[in-house]
Amino acid sequence: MRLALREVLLAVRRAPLLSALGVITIAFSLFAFGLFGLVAINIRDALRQVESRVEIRAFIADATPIEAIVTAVGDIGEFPEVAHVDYVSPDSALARARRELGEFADVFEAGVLPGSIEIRLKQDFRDPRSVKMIAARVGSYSFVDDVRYGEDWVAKLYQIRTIATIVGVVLGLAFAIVAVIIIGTTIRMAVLARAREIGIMRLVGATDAFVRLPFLIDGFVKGVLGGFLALGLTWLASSLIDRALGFQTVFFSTGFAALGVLGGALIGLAGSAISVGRQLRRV
Amino acid sequence: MRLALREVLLAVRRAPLLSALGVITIAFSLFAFGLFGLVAINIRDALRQVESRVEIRAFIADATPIEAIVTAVGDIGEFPEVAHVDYVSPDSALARARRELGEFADVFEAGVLPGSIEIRLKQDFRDPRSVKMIAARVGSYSFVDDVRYGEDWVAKLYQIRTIATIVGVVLGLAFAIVAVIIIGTTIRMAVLARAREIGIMRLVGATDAFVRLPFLIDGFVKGVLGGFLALGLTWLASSLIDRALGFQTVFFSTGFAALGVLGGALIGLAGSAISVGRQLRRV
Amino acid sequence: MIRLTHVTKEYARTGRALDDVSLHVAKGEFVFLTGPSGSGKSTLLKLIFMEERPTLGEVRVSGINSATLHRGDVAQLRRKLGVVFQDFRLLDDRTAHANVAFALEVTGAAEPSVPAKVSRLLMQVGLASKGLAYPQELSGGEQQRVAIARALVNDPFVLIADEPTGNLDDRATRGVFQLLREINAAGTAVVMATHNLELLRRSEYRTIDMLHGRIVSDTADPSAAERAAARIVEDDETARFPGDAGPKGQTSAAARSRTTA
Amino acid sequence: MIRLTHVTKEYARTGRALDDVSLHVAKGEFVFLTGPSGSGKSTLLKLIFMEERPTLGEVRVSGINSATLHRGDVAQLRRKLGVVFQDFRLLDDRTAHANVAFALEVTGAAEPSVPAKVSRLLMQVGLASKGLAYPQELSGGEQQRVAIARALVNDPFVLIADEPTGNLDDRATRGVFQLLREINAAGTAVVMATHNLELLRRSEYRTIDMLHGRIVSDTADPSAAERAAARIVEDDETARFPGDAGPKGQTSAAARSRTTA
Ligand SMILES: Nc1ncnc2c1ncn2[C@@H]1O[C@H](COP(=O)(O)OP(=O)(O)OP(=O)(O)O)[C@@H](O)[C@H]1O
Ligand SMILES: Nc1ncnc2c1ncn2[C@@H]1O[C@H](COP(=O)(O)OP(=O)(O)OP(=O)(O)O)[C@@H](O)[C@H]1O
Ligand SMILES: [Mg+2]
Ligand SMILES: [Mg+2]
Repeated sequence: MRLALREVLLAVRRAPLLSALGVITIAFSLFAFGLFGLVAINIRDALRQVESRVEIRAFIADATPIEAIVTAVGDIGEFPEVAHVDYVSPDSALARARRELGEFADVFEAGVLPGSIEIRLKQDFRDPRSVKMIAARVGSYSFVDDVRYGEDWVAKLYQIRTIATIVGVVLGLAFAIVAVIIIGTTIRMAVLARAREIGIMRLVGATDAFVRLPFLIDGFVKGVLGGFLALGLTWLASSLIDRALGFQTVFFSTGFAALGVLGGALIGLAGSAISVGRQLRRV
Repeated sequence: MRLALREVLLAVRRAPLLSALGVITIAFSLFAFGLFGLVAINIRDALRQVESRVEIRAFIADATPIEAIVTAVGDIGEFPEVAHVDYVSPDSALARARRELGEFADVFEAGVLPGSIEIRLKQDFRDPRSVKMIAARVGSYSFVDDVRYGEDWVAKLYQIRTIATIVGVVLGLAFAIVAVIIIGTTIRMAVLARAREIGIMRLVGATDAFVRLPFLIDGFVKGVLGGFLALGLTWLASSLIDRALGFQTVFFSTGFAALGVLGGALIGLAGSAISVGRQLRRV
Repeated sequence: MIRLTHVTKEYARTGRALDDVSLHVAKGEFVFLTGPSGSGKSTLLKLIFMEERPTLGEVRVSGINSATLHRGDVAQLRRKLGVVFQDFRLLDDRTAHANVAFALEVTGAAEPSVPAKVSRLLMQVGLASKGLAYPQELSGGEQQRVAIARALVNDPFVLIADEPTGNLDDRATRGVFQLLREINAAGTAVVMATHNLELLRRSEYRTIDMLHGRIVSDTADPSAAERAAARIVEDDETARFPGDAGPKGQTSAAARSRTTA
Repeated sequence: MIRLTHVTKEYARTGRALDDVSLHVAKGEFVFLTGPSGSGKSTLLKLIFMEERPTLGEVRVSGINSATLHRGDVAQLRRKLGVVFQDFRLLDDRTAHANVAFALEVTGAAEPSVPAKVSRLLMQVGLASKGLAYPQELSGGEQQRVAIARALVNDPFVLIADEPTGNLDDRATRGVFQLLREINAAGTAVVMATHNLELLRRSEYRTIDMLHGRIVSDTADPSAAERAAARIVEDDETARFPGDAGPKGQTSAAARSRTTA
């Protein structure tokens, strides 16, 4: 082991530039990966926020007594699927419409809006089927004029999330493959460049394991260094983007970041293991 | 020259895997570049479409005679900055509001909307300053109640475009640098791996140019091949995304694609030129 | 110890390098291998340390058989052999000292003992002052002596030396030869390919003379010469092996030198 | 033609390889360079084909001066020189034929004439049948002969040969030496470093003997020996050059061999 570590040091001293470039290449690959991962988790996060606003709105007939409404709100709050119920009076509905619609505020100069009950659903019940079922149940109250729950909107939301997930996974995998190819190539070139040396080591009695170990350690160390560098770069990019966009994006959790570095190390190790194994049989 | 071409063939035959991997690396770099370029031009395109909807709306007092309005529309149409003028009657305004606001359509059950003149501006006059000026001019008609042109909206649009451009350029440059590093490294490793050979060539009287030429041709050819491969990959990715999103995204024009391939060739050439030059002085 | 039985080695592009060679080297023996350039000396040695495998026949070295060889066996075998390669094969990125030490380290030798042993060997080959130089910084003869030191450092039971004095002056040659005799006296078998006829003439060791991939004379087995001569005349017409070393059937240089001496 | 004036070559890690060497080789001369391993023969030759530059002094070869040398000059000079390197230095990824052809092609020789000339030279060194083999597929001596053919292919005006027969048997050595004599007779100067004392004894060519980076005898300039001997005795105490080649002040092997012959 001590011998193997010395071999790694020798490898670095022998070609410091090449080693540094190897680490940078790994870092850039993981950085690209991280950037896309960040975009993906931010899209997911944004979607979750939008999604949490999925609501069912029951418009209430004009002359309904307030007690009936309060009772209904209490009942609906007990539904296991419901996260939150709210009564919106006609006045506050108008105020909110003005606020939310911004540019179109002038439209409501003289408008009158009906009161409504707004229902938010729990995370697990936001799929189109559940929403439809609950809407039907709410619609059965006699004083409810109309139930709206944006059938299209819910469906579209899910479609976007699916697409985002697919695109994220596909791009992520593509970049992972690129990273493996680059790491593998780096090590393969190192092995090729040292083919003569390896041949000599064999001729004086070095076992395959002895010859392989320094390359594996090399790949591992480079993977770890590359992982940390990529983490730094990603963090930098993310905070630059935050500053540019003016709001706080989500960053990886510590555990996930550690997983990323470990993943880098494993990629480095795997890349070198495959490469070295294949090359050694030839040299 | 014939000799140099033979040297390139020798280089490829000597290390076919390494050469292929070099091309693939270049292709992947340019592919990443192309993908971001595609996202960038699609964002630009989408922005342009949204931008072309920048309009000034002049609300017309209730009792204005239709002739005055027609005259005004004619006048405004003559303004050099104006691309298109439209009169929207109160009835069609209500119809459109219902259509456009979708979910909030219930709001307008009993609404009354004023008539308006809608003005679209030419490409070059959509910046906040010009919009403001023209809005003021339109507002000077006596029968115009109010002029709205979404000051915030125009400003925000430009801000988004600026950010998109900056992000695009920064990411593009980052990837170009990665590409140059990878190409340079590939060639540098090839030179290092052939240091002994190059030394021998020198010792039997080969000039620097003679030694350098094959590497340059090598870099150039790899760049071109990588460029074409990247173009194919980008096109594939773009049509896959089209199919997934269900609409037609914009692709590079032929001229731009050719420029991309040429750019790849130049990157390859530059990468090898720098690398070879630096290494030759050492070998 | 070392036994080759009807070994033929055929290369795809250059043809037959060894042609039905049988040979036995006993424990502690000293054997010279001579013959013109291209006659198969190096190929024979490569078969002994298992860098090449025979096309036909069988090579046995200290219980390891070329026919039933595992990858791991080779490393084990080589740790017990010492090899001086014709082209030295030093590790370019290590000093002379580190090159010699490396051969000891792969055997798992106790680290504290390594430097002293390496230094002693470098001194014996006359390179005490060059331990910290890299191979490129050494003259041809100095590199050759590093290779010799490396071959001896792990106390091999067989020493294989391919032209170990080609780049040495007379005095250094005699020094190296003396070293080989000493380790042979201590029980190590030595197989040495050489073009140095003076060494052959001066010593009384067993000498094997090769030509066109065949053993044409063996001082330990005088009948080999006649057998070989008969065979060569017999297939002179059909032999495809290039005649670089002169007209077929001619007695080789070493054989002649012994005749005239 | 070739003139070294007070040339000293100092390496950072190994010290002084050449120490105040002055030498003149005339057009068409044949010069042997001898001396023990590490005495500076290869270094002197490297200075002549400008692989190394002197630390002090000046090397002039056919009008090109080491002190005022441009990068482009070196390539031009080397096209007119032929060099046989001690370690061969063949291109591993080319056949023997292509290796020889390469040296001709870099000079911009008319392509149609190349193959015939290359084949003729390979025949002259006895490798007619090995033209299509790669260096790794050749024996040590065969590689050495490819290197010799390459050095001769562009009709050099000076041939520099560093131990060109170290891996050759007696017969091949005589063949190569005969070849060198012939091209020398045709007007090419030859500078050849060798340990082969038999060659020296048999021929009457000028012989320069080196020790510790100095010329200790020169048959064309008998006074050099006394001067050198005086100098060596004089700074025996302060000399830092390692004494691998034996005790200081000792006459070298080649000088002795001539004395006893
Ligand atoms: N790896 C190889 N591939 C193909 N042919 C080879 C290989 N090694 C040797 N040969 C051929 O086999 C023949 C014998 O080569 P070998 O190296 O055994 O000769 P040798 O007796 O050692 O000669 P020398 O005295 O010149 O070193 C040569 O003709 C050579 O061309
Ligand atoms: N590139 C180099 N860097 C440092 N030292 C060197 C270099 N080349 C040679 N030397 C040193 O210079 C001295 C003379 O070396 P040189 O190769 O000239 O000897 P030589 O006479 O050719 O010996 P041999 O007969 O063994 O080939 C040696 O001691 C060697 O260690
Ligand atoms: Mg040999
Ligand atoms: Mg030398």
